[in-house]
Parts: sequence; structure tokens; C-alpha cells
Amino acid sequence: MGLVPGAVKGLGVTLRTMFKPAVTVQYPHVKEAPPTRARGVIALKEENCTVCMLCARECPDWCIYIEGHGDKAPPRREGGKPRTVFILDRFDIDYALCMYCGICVEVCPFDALFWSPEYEYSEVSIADMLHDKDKLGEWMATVPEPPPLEVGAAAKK
Amino acid sequence: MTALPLLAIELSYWQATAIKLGAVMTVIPLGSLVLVYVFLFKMMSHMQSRLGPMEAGPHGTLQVLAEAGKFLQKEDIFPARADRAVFGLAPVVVIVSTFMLYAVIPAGPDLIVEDLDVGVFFALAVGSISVIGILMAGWSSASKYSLLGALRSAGQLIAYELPLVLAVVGVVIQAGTMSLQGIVHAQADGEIFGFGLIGNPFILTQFIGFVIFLIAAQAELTQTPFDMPVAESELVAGYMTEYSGFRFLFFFIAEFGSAFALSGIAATLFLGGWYVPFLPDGLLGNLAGPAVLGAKIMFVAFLIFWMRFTFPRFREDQLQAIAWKFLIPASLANIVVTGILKVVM
Amino acid sequence: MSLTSNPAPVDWQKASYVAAQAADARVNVELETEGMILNIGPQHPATHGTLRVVVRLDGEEVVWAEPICGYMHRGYEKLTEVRTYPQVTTLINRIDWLGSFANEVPFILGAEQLMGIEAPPRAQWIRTIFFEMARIANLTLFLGDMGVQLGALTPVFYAFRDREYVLNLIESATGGRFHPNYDRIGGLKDDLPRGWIDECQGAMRKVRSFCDELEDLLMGNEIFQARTRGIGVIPAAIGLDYGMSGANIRASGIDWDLRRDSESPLAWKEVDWKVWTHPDGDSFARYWVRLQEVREATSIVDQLLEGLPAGPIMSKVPKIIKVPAGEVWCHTENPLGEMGYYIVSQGGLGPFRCKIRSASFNNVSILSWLLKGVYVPDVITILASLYFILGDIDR
Amino acid sequence: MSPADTPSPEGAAEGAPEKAPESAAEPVTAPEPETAPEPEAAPEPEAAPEPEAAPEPEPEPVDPKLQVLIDSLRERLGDGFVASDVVGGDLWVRVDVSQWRRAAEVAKGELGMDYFCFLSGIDWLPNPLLAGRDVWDPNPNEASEAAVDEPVGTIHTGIAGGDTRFQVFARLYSTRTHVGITLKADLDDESPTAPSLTSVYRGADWHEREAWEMYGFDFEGHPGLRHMYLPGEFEGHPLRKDFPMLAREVKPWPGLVDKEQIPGEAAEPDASETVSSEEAAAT
Repeated sequence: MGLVPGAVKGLGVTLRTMFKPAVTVQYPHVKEAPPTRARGVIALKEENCTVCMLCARECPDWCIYIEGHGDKAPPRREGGKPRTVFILDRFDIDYALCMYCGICVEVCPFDALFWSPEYEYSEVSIADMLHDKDKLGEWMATVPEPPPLEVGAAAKK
Repeated sequence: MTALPLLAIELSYWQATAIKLGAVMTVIPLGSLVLVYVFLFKMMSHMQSRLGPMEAGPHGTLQVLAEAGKFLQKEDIFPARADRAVFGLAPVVVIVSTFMLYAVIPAGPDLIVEDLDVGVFFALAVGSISVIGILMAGWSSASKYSLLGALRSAGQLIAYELPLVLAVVGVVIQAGTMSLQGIVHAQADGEIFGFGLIGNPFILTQFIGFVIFLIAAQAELTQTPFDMPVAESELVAGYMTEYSGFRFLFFFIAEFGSAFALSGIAATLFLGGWYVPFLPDGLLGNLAGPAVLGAKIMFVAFLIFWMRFTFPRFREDQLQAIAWKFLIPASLANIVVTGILKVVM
Repeated sequence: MSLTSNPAPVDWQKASYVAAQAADARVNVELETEGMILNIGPQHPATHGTLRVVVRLDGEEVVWAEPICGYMHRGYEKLTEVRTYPQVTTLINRIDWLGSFANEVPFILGAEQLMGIEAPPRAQWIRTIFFEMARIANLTLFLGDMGVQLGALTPVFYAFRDREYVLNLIESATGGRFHPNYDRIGGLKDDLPRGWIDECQGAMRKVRSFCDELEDLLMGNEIFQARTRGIGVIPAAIGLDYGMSGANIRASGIDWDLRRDSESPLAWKEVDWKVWTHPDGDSFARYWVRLQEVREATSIVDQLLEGLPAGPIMSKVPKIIKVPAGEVWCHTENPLGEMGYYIVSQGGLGPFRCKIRSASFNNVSILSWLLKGVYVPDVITILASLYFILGDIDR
Repeated sequence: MSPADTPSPEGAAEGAPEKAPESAAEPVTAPEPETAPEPEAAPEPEAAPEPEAAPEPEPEPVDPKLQVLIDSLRERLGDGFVASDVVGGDLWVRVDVSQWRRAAEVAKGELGMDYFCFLSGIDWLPNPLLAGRDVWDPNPNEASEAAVDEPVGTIHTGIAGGDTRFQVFARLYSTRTHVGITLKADLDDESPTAPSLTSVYRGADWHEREAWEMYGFDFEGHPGLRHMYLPGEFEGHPLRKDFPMLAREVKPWPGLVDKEQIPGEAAEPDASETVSSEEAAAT
């Protein structure tokens, strides 16, 4: 319809959209599920952590605070020298500073940190944004399985 | 002792005017709130593929009351260097000019506040008082943005007063009278070339006048595409920038009240007002009249708001050019043609 | 210059307005009236972020204008000197936060060029797909926002609605909607999730229908054309002199696009697409070129999705990345224009010096020349049509 | 931890002699000298004296387009043309600072470089705190491979050489022949000044203001050198290497490992446990 003036075509567009269903979601009543890989919050699997401090060092925002202490553990083979193992005392992530870049999850050699798509943890006071060790442990329950890869992707190395 | 035949009881003059005043005072806020809710909240959002307010009341109906309440409880701020008296008075002037418009709009065979025989002339004259209120607001707010906004809106309203009046002249010539009730009756029992079934709503014969009236009404209401005075992206909020609290509510009610009134006048002049074929007269007619007029007002308001949500904004000089170079010559031509046809027919 | 103009060249009041735009002669003829100083910004709906334009008005006409930036200056070039390469990639995708994947690519390509490694073909193709999707996400917002700046309320909601599909796709593959942080030296973080490709094709159809809708609603509209044609005309020579790049300079008739003209390892060569230019150089031309570029981007993504090669997405890279000493200049055609990184490495874990050349810095530097003798509402039109992002200017 | 990989990739392998062999990491154990970095006035001689006009052995064939540029620049600027280098298909030319504006005029006039890409500065003073060398060291205890053969404070400039601390560099590009050129010029250390290019390219205005603000380069003939980003009364030039990064001094580094000794045992000097905190203090 070349000769229809632009203004009338514009009116047609708005009228058509008026009768199409709306796309908005009424948030508190209806919730959209974030995709499985969404970087919502970081969960800590305490057993894997060996206090190697790689994540705290590699974090650009310096928002991971770790304290641990060395301890003697029974030797693997009897008669062997008792192993020194490190126990985690404190593992805090300050989500007020964190920029969700994911370097810590990636750099952790013992797979102790995971991403969970959880996003509803806003707080009234900013101090509560410092999640301590057991709060991060709670998030572990919400960590989903990684999604299957697209066809043509090489097998996970 | 005006007798209200409708109620067949004798009422003294002041009692009748009190009832009429009460009716008008309920119609205006109600009308503008309905207009705001239906068009500004619901229609605009659906046109933008969203739902609009849904929380307050079923389907967001009470949101309008929440808005009004919000404005009322807001603090009434006067800018430091503002001229206090003029600053306080400006919104009153603007809202008075809107209320006076309702005096002449007929809602039924007998439902009219005052059937002046110069009704149309009175309505348009009163409509232009708001320019003074806007200039007062702009000047007294002592802020650059308000001053610029007020000057722009003064220029615009005056420029669009003319096409508004000239568009109506065509209707007056065809109806032969200036009283709105007379125009409604002229449309009711006129006929086009002998075919008189649906009367002769002037939109058919005066279509150009109708289009010009709509465009000019859009400019009178300072709505997009003519909302230069309140252009958010440049002047923040034009002459209303410094206002808050219930004074801002006055401006808001004035804007939507005059939108309701102008659509009422357009419906009366061009769509046959409260008349619809086979309308029984007497008590039933007076009850059905307002409903018919309301439907026609909604249709005209839909056209106005539809344009508001679709078009971008004209620049100041383009806006003036359209008024002086396009609308006024077109309406003059319309008057000439109507005159000739009136004589010839 | 070779004006490969696509539509019939419309001589739309151009001559008269270009004369008005040659404002140097006009302005100093005016007598020095004490005009009104108006501050547009730093908090102003027309500026994408905190740009402040100090404008002296004579009535409604701009006599002198000066953009003032620095309200968003985060000192990126100093920060990159104390960060390792993976940390820098998280930093730089916050420069142009609308098309944020497109910021990472030139930096990573530069680092790979220094290290002499090459990402596997599948990674290059997926990078190109995400590059074009960043362009779509960036430019669709502009197409809607141009309407709001001119007063039309509806287009911006359509832009946000259809942009959401693209952002959801980026999030489902990379984890972040705005800051994907998906690019690594040597490849990508991980591969696409299952079903992503046909979801992407669906989103591309939606973006195309959005472009047609916008063409009817806004571009065809006589009021829009009256407000933008002949406004803010930038002659090609002056544009290049200021270092303007991207759609701003292609709208003035320069047929130059880094995706075609520089040999970058990404997959633009394997896809046939077209560079759009427009002879007029006014605000309408800039809008028109960006609209065609979004359509072109959707067709590029479609072709890439069909021909996506199988294979690994990460090449052999040591865990601790140390880039050997050397200097490299690497630039790509970002949604806003040419973005490049001049990386100087002295073999450390992080760059020794990293000059970030962002497109909006040059695109905005023309404002003081361009805004002379312009009406106030046109200042907003020109600001909107130049389309800059504040993070890009201030870094 | 593979020892520092020698720069084997083809890009950096060219024989430009002035680049001293690079090593990866600073001496970790040697505590950083808190005093001002050694005066660089007397750097010990470079590994090999820089040949002035000897043609460098070009590892890769210079494609004709760049060769044309080099020849015409060399012939126009005469002795102002100090050095040129082609790395990874890109052309670097270092000119004498007096010929800086002349070089830009030649580039724009004869060589058709109509597009002004950018102009900025480099401060070659290596600063251990900033050099991104030991921002984070994977294994603080391993002191073996950090055999650095030159002390802190030695300046070694990148491509196309140069021996002063400050350098201004600009990139020009031709949108028709799609060829770019990076011009460099050395500025003396005490008062770095360069002729302004605003008369040649209008776009240079903002870039020069930024370089003046960040590095303290003075540009003669610039219409108005004023702050681009920083507030008016800001002293100092932030992008200089000796300008401190305040954010890093204020907050202790969370990577600081303070594992206490194993309780109840004589703290035998187990090297792996006690992490040298002074290394941490350095960052």
C-alpha cells in the first residue's frame, strides 16, 4: 500500500497491536524462570574447598574473603605421614561488590563454586548482602544440571 | 420560576441552578477520570503491548483514585523566587475556563445547563481563557524551562484558536443557528437529498470541518503531535514544571476536563449530539440522551488519543506553519463551499 | 567520493539547510546579544547517560554549544594496567553496555594476535553470531529511542519488547544478559545449549517484524520525516576529519565497513551481506542506515546459524595466560562505530598499556561544530541521531 | 608452571634488536624497593646498540601498499623519519617530534589518510606496582623462573623503538585504501611537548585535551587545553605510571593468605604454608 500516507500506516500499526495479547508478565503473581546458565548467585560446595585462595586472588572486585587453618588428617595409607589439610573457617562473598563475572567459578581448580540462577535475594540493608559460608551452602540446592550442548558441539573436555 | 417539565415539579431558579451545578460538578471529575483510565492507562498500554495498571482494583480500575489521592497528599511547593499570588492563581484560571465549557453542552432534550442561543460562540470564547492561566503559570514560576514552555504554548493556542472557530462556522451555516440544542435538532430532522431516515449528522457533509476541528482540538489540548509546550525531552514539563500537589492536579483535571468537553462539542456539532434515530422523547429520551452522547464522546476521544500515542511531535515552526498555511485556508474554503451550497440547495 | 547511494538521492531542502548549517559565517555576523545559557544534562532524558551539553541560546536558536563529559569517567585505561587478561575482559564489556559482547571481541582478537594463536572455526562463527546479536540489541534500542526523543511514545515499547528475545538468548548461552563475559583468549567459555539455534531463528524473525513495524510506524510518518530530514547534516569530509565512524559516517555516503574492509578472523567473509550507505548525511539518513543494518544483521545471523561448523570451541591455551611482549592495534565494526584496542604487552600477566579507542568519543566531538545555528528541539534530534553511549565516551 | 614461554609466535619474532629478551615474572622474593625507582637517566646499555639506519631484516614481505607509504614518508620527512616497522601487516612510523605536524600533513595530503582514528600517549617507565607483572602470581613460593636480567626502571619501548619515557602516538587511516598508519614521536621527559594536530585534523582537539590531562603532554597551537574528564582543580596526571592507584592502597588485598600455624605444634618452617605476606603487601 504505497500510496497510503505514512501517518495512516502508523495508526494501523498501533491499532493492530492493541488487539494483540500483551507480552508483559505480572511479576509477583507470575514468575519467569531464568535460563539454567543464568548467573544469579554463587553457591559454595564446602567439602571441595581446600582454601587455595585462587578465587579470592583472581576476583577483580576483591569481594571474596577467606580464612582457613591447617589441620592434621589421618594418613591415606596406614603408617603414612599424617596429611596436612586445610579447613575453611570463613568464606564470605560480598554481593554488594560482586559484578557476577564468573572468574572465581571458572578458576576454582577443585570445582567448589557453582552458578545458580537464583535472583531473589535482595536485602533491605546492604550489610546483609555479605553471604557467609552456610548461606552459600544453602544455594547449592538450587544449582541446576548444566544444559545438554547443541548438536555439533565437541564433547565436554 | 423555571419549570422543569421533566420532573413536573416547580423549582425556583436557584434550586434549578444548584441541581445543574451539582450535575456538572460530578460529570467533570468523573468524565476526566474515566477518560484518564480508559485511554491513558488501558488503551495506551494495550497499544504498546503491555497490560497497564492491574494491581489497584479489578483490572486496575481504582488506580485513577490512587493517582488523585497521591496528588492531593503531595506537598504544595512554591519556588523561592516565584511570584506567590500569581503562581497560586494560575491553575484556578485554567480550570475555570474548562468548567465553563460544560455550560452549553446538551446531554438530552431538556438536559442542558443554559441553552444560550450563542452557545457555540460562548464555548469557544471561554475556551481561550486558559491561555492567560498558562502564561501566568509560566511567568510566575521564575524558571527558564517554564518561561520557554509558557511562551510556546501561548503562541500555539492562539494559532489554533482560529481554525477551531472557522471549522465550527461551516456547521453553524448549515444548521442556521448557533445554539447547540438547535444544531442537534437541525441534525436530527435534516435530510440529505430527500433521504431523511438517519437525519443529517454534519460529519457527512462537513467532513473537512470535522477533520480540522479534531486537529485544532488536539492542538488546544497540547497533545502530541502538538505538545511542544510540554515537550518532555527538551523542556522537562513546560509551564507545569514547578507545580506540585493539588495545583498540579488542577492542571491535570483541566487538561482531561477540556479533552472531555471538546470531544463533547465535537460529538454535538458533527455526530448529532444526544440524538439517535427513533429516540423516544420525554423522560426516556432524557435518560437515554446522556448515554448516547457518552458513547459518541468516547469515539471522538478515541480518535484524539489514538493520534496522541502514535505520532512524534512537530517542531515549533512546523506547528505554526500548519496552522497558518494549511488549516486556516482549508477551513475558509470549507466555509465558502458550505455557503454556496446553502444558498443553492 | 564514491557515493554508492542505494535509494534515489532525495534533494530534500538539503541545499537550503546545508547553507544554514555552514554556521561559521552566520554566527559571527550576529551581534553579541547576551543569550540564555541552558544546560542540557547531565541528568536529561535525551542523553544516553550523563552527558552535559552547555548551550547558549539566542531565542530558540543555539549560538554556541559545548558537550562536557567526565561524569561517567571510571579510568579504564588505568585499571587495565593492574589487571590480568581474564579480568580485563570482564572490565571492558562495560564500556558500551548495550552491545557488550562486541567490546570483548577486539581485545581478545588483539591478545590472540599477540600470542599467535587462533580460535577454532566454530568459536569464530559463534563469536560472529554473538557480535551481530549485540549489534541488534544495541541498535533496536536506538530505533525505539529515536521515536521517544521526537515525542512518539509507542516505538520504544516495541523496541524493548522485541529486544528482550535477543537478550534472553544471550543469557541462555552465556549466563549474563548485558555482560556476557563469554569470550576467552583462544575461544569461548562453553558451547551453545541444546535448542538454541532454532530459538535464535525465531528471535530473528521477531526482530525483522519489529523493523517492518517501525518502518510503518515511525520512518514512513510525515511528521518524523519533517523533523529529521535536513537536520544535522554532516558532510563526509568533516565527519572523517572528526574521526566519525559506523552508521554516522555511512549515512554521509562513505562506503566503509570494517567487517568487510579489514581482514578479521571472524566469519563475515563466509556470509554474503551488504553495506548500507545513504547520501544525505542528515538525521533521517542515520536512522535509515541503522534500520537497514539491523535487518542485515538478522540475515547474517540466519546464514551463520545454517553454516555453523562442528568442532571444539576452545583451542589449546595454557591455564595461566601470559601474552608475549609486543604491540598490536586491533579494531572491529562495533554497533556504535569503529572500536579498537592498542594493546602494549611486556610479557606480564596483564597489559602494560591498553589504549581503548571507542566510537562515541569521536562521534560526539563533532557536536560543537554541528549544533551551531540549530533550534533547541533539533538539538535533541541531533543528539538522538548521533547515538552515543556515555560509557563509550568517558571510559 | 611452564617457564616463561619464549616469544616464539611469528608476530613478535621479528629481529627488531632493540627489544631485550623478555622474561615473565619479577623476582618475587626480592622485596620491592619502596624508594623512588632508580633514575632511568643511566640505563645500562641495551643488549645491542640500536642500528640507526641499518635496514632491519624484514621477516615478512612488506606488502607494496605499506612500502609506498614508507618511501614517500621517508622522502618527505628526510631525517625526521627515524624508524619504521611492519608487524602483523600493520605499519608503525616513528618521526622526530619537530616533524610531527609535518608528518600528519603529509599523511592527510599525499597519502590520503582522511580518517583521524585517535591520538594518545604512552609512559614507558615500568612500575612494579602497576606493570601487571606480579599483579597476581600463581605460585608465590616458586622463585626459580623469575630470572629477570634487567633491574626495575629500565625503559624498553615497543615497536619502532624510541628511548625516552614519554611517547605520543596517533593512528591515521584511509577509508578508501583501507590502510592505517601509527605515527609515533618521542617527547623529552621533563616537559613533554608536541605540535598540535588540530590544524590538520579537527578530531585531534578532544584527543589532545585528553592526552594533556592524562599524561601532561603540552600541545602548542591547541585552541584550548582544558580538562576533558577530571574536575577542574585535579592535580597530577593519572595515566602516568608513577601516579598511585589509590583504590589499591586503601583496601587490604583479600588474597592475603593468613593461614595460622597448625595449632599446638612447633611451627616448623614449612615453606608451602606461610605465604610471604610482603609479596602480598606489594600489590
